[in-house]
Amino acid sequence: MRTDLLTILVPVLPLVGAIILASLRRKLSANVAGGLATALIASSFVASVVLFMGFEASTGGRTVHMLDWISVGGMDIPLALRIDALSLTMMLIVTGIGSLIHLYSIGYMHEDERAPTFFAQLNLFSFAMLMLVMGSNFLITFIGWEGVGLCSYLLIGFWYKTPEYNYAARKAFVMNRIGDVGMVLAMVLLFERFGTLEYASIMDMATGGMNDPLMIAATLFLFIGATGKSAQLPLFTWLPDAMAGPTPVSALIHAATMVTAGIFLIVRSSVLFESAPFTKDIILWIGTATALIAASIGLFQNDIKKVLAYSTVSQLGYMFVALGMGAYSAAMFHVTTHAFFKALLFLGAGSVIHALGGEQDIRRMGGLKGSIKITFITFFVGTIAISGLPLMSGFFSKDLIMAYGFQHSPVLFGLLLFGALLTTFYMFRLLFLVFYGTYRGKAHPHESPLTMTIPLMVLAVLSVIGGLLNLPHLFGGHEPMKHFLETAADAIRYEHLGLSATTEWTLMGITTVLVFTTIAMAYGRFAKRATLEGAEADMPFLKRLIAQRWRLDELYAALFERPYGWISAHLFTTVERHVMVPVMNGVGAAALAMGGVVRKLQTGNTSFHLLAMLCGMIVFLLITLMSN
Amino acid sequence: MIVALLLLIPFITALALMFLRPTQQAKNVALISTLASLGVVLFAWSAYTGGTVIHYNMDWVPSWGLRFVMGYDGVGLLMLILTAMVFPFIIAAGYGEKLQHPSLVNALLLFTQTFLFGVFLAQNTLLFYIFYELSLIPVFFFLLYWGGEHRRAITVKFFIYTLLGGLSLLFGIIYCLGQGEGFNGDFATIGSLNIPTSVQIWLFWVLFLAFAIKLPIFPFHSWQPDTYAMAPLQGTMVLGAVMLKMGLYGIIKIVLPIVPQGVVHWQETVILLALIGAIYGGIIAFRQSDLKRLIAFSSLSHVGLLCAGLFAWNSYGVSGSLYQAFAHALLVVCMLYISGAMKERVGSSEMGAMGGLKVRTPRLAALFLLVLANAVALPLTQSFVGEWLMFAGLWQVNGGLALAAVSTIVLGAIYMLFAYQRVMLGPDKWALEMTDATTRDHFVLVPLIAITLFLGVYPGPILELVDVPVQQLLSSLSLN
Amino acid sequence: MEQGIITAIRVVPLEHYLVLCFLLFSIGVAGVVFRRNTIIILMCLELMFNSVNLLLTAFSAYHSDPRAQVFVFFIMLVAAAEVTVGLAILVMMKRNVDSVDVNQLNRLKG
Amino acid sequence: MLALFYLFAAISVISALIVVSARSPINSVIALVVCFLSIAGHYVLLNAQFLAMVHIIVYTGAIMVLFLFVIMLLNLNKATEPMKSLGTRIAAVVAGGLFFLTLVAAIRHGITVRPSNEFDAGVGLVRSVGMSLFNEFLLPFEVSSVLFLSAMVGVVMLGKKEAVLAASSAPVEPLTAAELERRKA
Repeated sequence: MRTDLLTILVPVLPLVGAIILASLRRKLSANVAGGLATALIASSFVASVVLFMGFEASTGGRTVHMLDWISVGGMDIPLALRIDALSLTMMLIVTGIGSLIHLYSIGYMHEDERAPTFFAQLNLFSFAMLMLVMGSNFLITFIGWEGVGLCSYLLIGFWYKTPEYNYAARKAFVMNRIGDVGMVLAMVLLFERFGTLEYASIMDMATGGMNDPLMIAATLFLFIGATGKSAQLPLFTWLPDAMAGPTPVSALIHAATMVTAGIFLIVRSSVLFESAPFTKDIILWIGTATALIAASIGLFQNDIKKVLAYSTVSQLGYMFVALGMGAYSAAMFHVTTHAFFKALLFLGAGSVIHALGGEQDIRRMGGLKGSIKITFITFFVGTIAISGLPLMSGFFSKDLIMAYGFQHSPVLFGLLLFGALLTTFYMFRLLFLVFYGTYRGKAHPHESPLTMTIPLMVLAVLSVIGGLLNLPHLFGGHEPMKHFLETAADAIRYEHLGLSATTEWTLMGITTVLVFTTIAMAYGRFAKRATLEGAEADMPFLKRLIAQRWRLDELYAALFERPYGWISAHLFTTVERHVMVPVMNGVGAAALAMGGVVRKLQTGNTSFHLLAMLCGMIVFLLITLMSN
Repeated sequence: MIVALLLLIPFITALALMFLRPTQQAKNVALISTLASLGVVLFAWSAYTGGTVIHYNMDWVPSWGLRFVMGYDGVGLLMLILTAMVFPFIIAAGYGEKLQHPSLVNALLLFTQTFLFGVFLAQNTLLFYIFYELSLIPVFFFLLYWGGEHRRAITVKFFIYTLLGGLSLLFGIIYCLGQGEGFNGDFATIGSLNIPTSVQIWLFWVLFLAFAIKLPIFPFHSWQPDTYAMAPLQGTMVLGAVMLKMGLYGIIKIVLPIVPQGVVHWQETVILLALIGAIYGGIIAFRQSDLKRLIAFSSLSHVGLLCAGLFAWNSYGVSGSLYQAFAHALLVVCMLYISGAMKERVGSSEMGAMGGLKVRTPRLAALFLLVLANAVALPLTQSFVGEWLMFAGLWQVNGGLALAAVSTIVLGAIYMLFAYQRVMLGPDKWALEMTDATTRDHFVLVPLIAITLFLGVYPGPILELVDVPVQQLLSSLSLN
Repeated sequence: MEQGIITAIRVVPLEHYLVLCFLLFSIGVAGVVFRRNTIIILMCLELMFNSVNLLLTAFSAYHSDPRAQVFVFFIMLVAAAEVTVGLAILVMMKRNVDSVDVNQLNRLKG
Repeated sequence: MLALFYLFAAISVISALIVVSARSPINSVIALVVCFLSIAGHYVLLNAQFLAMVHIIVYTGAIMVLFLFVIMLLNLNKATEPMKSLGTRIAAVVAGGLFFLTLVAAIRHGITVRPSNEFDAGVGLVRSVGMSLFNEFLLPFEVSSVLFLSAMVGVVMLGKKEAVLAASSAPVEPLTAAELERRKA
């Protein structure tokens, strides 16, 4: 009973915070609001930790029933939460990193007059995200799924006075919604098939039957949902634009938590995916393509947050590759480590931006390592973590995926390795351009306050040691995370990395050597730079194409946005105005015309009317006569 | 007693307002009257235990065997709750309108309420028809005398078009009355009418046309945008929130029981038309510059979905549709109220003239956002429950149709967010001081939003109400 | 004499009365349509009234039911009222348009 | 007795035809009086003595005199009435004839009337009509007085209105020719 209450408190605390802050947003100061929000999410974290401590993995999991939600006909969907290894993992990430980012935001947002609103929305996001990961059935997850979408919309457009930000917010929401169509259809289909949406029941029933068309359809729809939320091809273009929001938002929503919802969902329904290898193949290749395309774009970005955004998309691609190969625990592992180091990087970037008074263009940075030391060190840690330098958290998680890739096919390994090198290159390019060389900007850099640097330091530590969570046998560990997650998702039990130790060492060796070479290359090109290459117009074609993000935004604009506006306008001016309305007017015109005909009979001549009446009487009499 | 009260409270108040003309107190009197009606309905709800409650059953036209039967079942009660619940807010919305002769305006609104109650209380087809057409009369005068630009032409168009449907319905009803032995149009015996399938196939359209125009379904919708845009705010609210629900109710109470085979025969056609309307309305709404016209097209979109869900004719579809009808009524009132509130402040409902209003009216913006969440059917709002049930119902009919239906959630997001952006967001360009949400705005919007959220989290009370009647209806259909 | 009258009821078949009344009625109807003088039209109306009265009386006599005759009495009352009003209208019409031609009254033209 | 019936019938039909066809309204009125007298004869034949008397008093005595008054008052006794077009007249005659034929055809096939078994020749006497009128139909009888009252008021109003109007526009002038034309148009 006590744990039930605790479970319910985990999502409810941030919700309460959101409601309080939203209603008192004009009375609270930024610091009080931030403190309250942080305290609440931190309490959630504490509750999660308590739950985690008290959790016995062997039981599989518990469902906490809160309320009957939709119950009609044969449908019975309760508002219920599920506590198992998977949701606990996500809860810890969400509340833990969430708390740090809340704390960070106190410093970052203290000058903004709408800080209380910001914290309310941040708390609301935490609530939605917790609902997403804790839901005991698809529909509860969908509550969170849409909730985080809404919060993402609100937070991207937080500075609503700038039209471009609003556009970015709208774009994010709409693209997410396109994915949601898939999600809804998947839920409808699963409900039709299983008569319930409870994860536990579906996973029990779904075993058997390979390549059932219905399952393929359901999993594909789920995957479409995941592509929207987790920014995969073809729906990833919203994520870089989403950097319009305040940086803590980018860190929390668009790096650490929300964007991993798609991966969470697929792991949640891993049993379904196991019975649909076709879908898994599609996931694999879309993940690979996303990882490479996003990484390539990252090479040429000049906005510090945009680089990180494309890096996020690319890393998410890696996670999908893992899912596509059925390496669910590897994906979750990467989700976790990525949450650490990407949150760190974003917060670091935020600290840089804060230090430079809002400057985001790396062409006007440089040489900052002296002036903002803590930021530099932590950012450096983040960079080496994401690049997968040995013994960093990113090293373990990414290598695990690449090892699975090699097992799948060496070509895939090659592609993944190439992607990893690209990652290393653009991350170090970023690092060198921002912190090395000479300062090219005008503002006076100053180190951020303690509320901002503490989260950085904590995250830096986590980025370093995060690998321990799932230390492979090769390094003397026994993959604790994998075994923990097994209790929640059966499919993980069947994951098996069948490579010999030699092969693994060799692969690691190759990777490490190449990564160091890449770093050296990047150092040579960027570390001493005082200026940066010129306009895009001077670049060769391919380079320009990549620098312009493969012109995907333009493509979508030409293919969808503008035609949609055109259709909308013309449906109204042409179809509605010239077809529908005239048809309706036709009814009136017909009535008028008929009236015009009948009107002529109304001569007003009394004797004519009398005669007509007489004729009518005769006719009626005759009819009566005939019918007798 | 309940029936008599529901009909008499608004009717007598309306008469009093009409003859006494208390200009100053008219709105207060009307508000008290609607609140009293709401109280009566809530009492009826609390006392309702299931089945059909008949309050009056007496001879009406003995030579034709017609009887005067008044009462309600779960579905009727839902509609009564809906009507009673939105009317106080509609009256309250009038406090901001500066219309001439407020006592007459409120009298007309209360007359409308009386007849709407009559529609949902009638348990006889002909009685239903009479109230159905009666309810049009006060609205007609309201639109004709208090409407905006081109009110005469648009009102007459609307009237002719709706009456055309009504005529067709009357013909159908009379045809049916002439058919069965001993059939007198009572809802209780309506299912016993055994009309040959070949007849049902054309009779379906005769009966359905009236409701298709009222709702409106796709090719019959073109009266709607102009009328919504032209009508005074309260008129649009009545039309959008309650009057179109009469169409839904009529389909359930009349079309389905009389021509079940016809319904089965035309099911996919109607769903298809409805969904075309839903998508068509959703697409057009995106580029509308007038907020009220946008709401009209969004309503077309929502209603298309409603009708599609209804015509799934399974328990999810019908329950969802009814639930959504309730949600839609609240939603329309909220949206229109906000458009009115914006017009009050900016002076026009053109969105081109707005923008950046959030700076001046942050509370109103927040309320708008909550309404928007309901409009795009975010989970934990009322609309989501309805839409989810409808999607589940439609899937059982046809996967492709379900896909089309689900795609409307994207269209909804596109036009609603764009509208929100055009009205509220963007740089502050307003030199003048503007009042933020007033007490009146709170009085209207906050309770409505609260109901919306409450019923989104806990839809049980409403779903329970419709569950049993819907099951009965569907089981009687499968018997045929 | 009384005896003779009573036998008359028996001697003359009811059909004769029917035909006679129809004939009178039809003449009245034709007259209404035929003439343009409003006063003649009014007279034709009286003729039609009387044909109906006669018919009612005939039925009354054959059925031995005095109530029909009461109705005839009432019809006479109504006819008297109608004639006064009708003639008043006629006078008005003469004053206003200086004619009793019914074709002058075409204000009902749609 | 049958002969008497035929005589009255012939008189009434011929006089009715004269009513319709006479050019001068005075002649029509005279013919109508004759027609009504013959109908009174029919009443006598049917032993409806009360009705016969009332008929003569009300119709011949009151109504027809009223007609005569009006004709004289308005000076209508000249045969100035323009005839209707030939087509209308033919149509009228044909329609009237058709109407008659239809009615006759109706009774040919439809109505069969048998005299009642309990034959009572005294129904038309004042006594029995009076009993019926003042027992069964007392209320309608009383109400009919209201009808008369209202008719009277109506007539007075109709007659008076013009006077009021005339009084308001001080010198009562006859309508000008142009005004007449306008009104006729």
